[in-house]
Amino acid sequence: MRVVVQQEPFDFGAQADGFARGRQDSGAIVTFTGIVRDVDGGLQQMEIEHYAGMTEKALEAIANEAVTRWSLDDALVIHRHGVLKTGDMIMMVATAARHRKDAFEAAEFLMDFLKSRAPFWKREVTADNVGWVDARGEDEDALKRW
Amino acid sequence: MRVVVQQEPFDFGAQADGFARGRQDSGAIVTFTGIVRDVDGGLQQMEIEHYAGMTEKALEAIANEAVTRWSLDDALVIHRHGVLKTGDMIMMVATAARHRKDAFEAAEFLMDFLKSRAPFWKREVTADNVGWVDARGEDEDALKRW
Amino acid sequence: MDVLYFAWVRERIGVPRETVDSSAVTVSDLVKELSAREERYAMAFSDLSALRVAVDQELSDFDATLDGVREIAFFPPMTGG
Amino acid sequence: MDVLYFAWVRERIGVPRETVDSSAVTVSDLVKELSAREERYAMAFSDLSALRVAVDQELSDFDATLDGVREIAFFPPMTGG
Repeated sequence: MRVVVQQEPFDFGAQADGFARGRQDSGAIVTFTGIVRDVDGGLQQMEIEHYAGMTEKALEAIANEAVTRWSLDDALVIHRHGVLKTGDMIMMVATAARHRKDAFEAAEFLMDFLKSRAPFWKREVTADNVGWVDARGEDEDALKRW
Repeated sequence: MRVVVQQEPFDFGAQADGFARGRQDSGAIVTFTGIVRDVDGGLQQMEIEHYAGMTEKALEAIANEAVTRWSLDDALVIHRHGVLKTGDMIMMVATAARHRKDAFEAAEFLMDFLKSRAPFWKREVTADNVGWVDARGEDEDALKRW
Repeated sequence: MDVLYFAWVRERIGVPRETVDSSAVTVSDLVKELSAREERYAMAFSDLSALRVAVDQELSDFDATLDGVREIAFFPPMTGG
Repeated sequence: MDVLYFAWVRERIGVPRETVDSSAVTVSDLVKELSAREERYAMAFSDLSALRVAVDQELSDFDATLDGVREIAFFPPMTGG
């Protein structure tokens, strides 16, 4: 299991390939990647603030919970902070399991908790507006299914 | 949307990266990769037979159905046939959507249908046995949720 | 009409593909006709619940009619992915 | 005790972190104490339902006691991923 919090871009292809390669017992690998989307008015940049002392601990707790609840052979979480542009990759998770059901469910669980329980805050800057992204009610609701 | 059926290995990292890179409107990318697992007795090789005339059409129909049922910006399906070894990647799907729920559900839908409705048959060769892989009841059951 | 066989159906029947002259109306009729011809067909078709059929390269069922059909395929449940 | 603020809570209060001397028993007590001190705190803490709190770097709630606590953080609902 590996959790990485960093300002620098990460190489999604290399990370995904490195995570999947050489496994003998995991039949199923799922990855999720979050990308900065453009917004109405044209996104100039997205700024991601985080709680440096807490972020890794929170992500590790979420990943540990996933490994406890599903039959996972491995899990990976990478999350960036700092200034990002449209099309930049914000984060990724990857899960490896014997069967696809565990790999899919654990990846969705990681995403649901990472959205609402890891200390990151997004701010969007457009030509005529700067604003913190509001938490979506459906993200909070998504936690209830687990 | 792209569907590829081939005997040659594919480069998962490059395919995943190429699929995700440069998107401006898709916030969520999900990939699934299937890997040849070892079996009791030690897998010497896995042979995947397919129905050449029908395979691409069947996969395209499944991918089209996914694009119709979810808000997808893009979908990718790659499936190999021929002789594979333990640890080789058999196939991958990728989905791109505005939000993660669509990307996850569509990827699971693609996998569920591809397992039981695309004309591939796996045969496992171990030191003392050669046998066709049985379809799993739970794979057929998985179709019912869609 | 071309008849194709895959996986263990192919192994039991012994050929991957053959051309069959038949006046069968439905897939079921064709199965009965072939099964009556030779033991290897009867063996392959002994449990239809374990078989799937494609008509002109689309999944179909044993009640499908063969009118105008050019290609029919028999195989076990698929195991892709 | 160190008190940290993130996102718009930080912007309203004007500092990312400060050391606070307080005899507050719970997080709620601390919020009331700070809100009484200056308008910028009252503004930031005006709607507690829009706020989350972490105590010693773990998510907690406003009823949590502050006995032995070294670090407390206030922030809006998280928006990672």
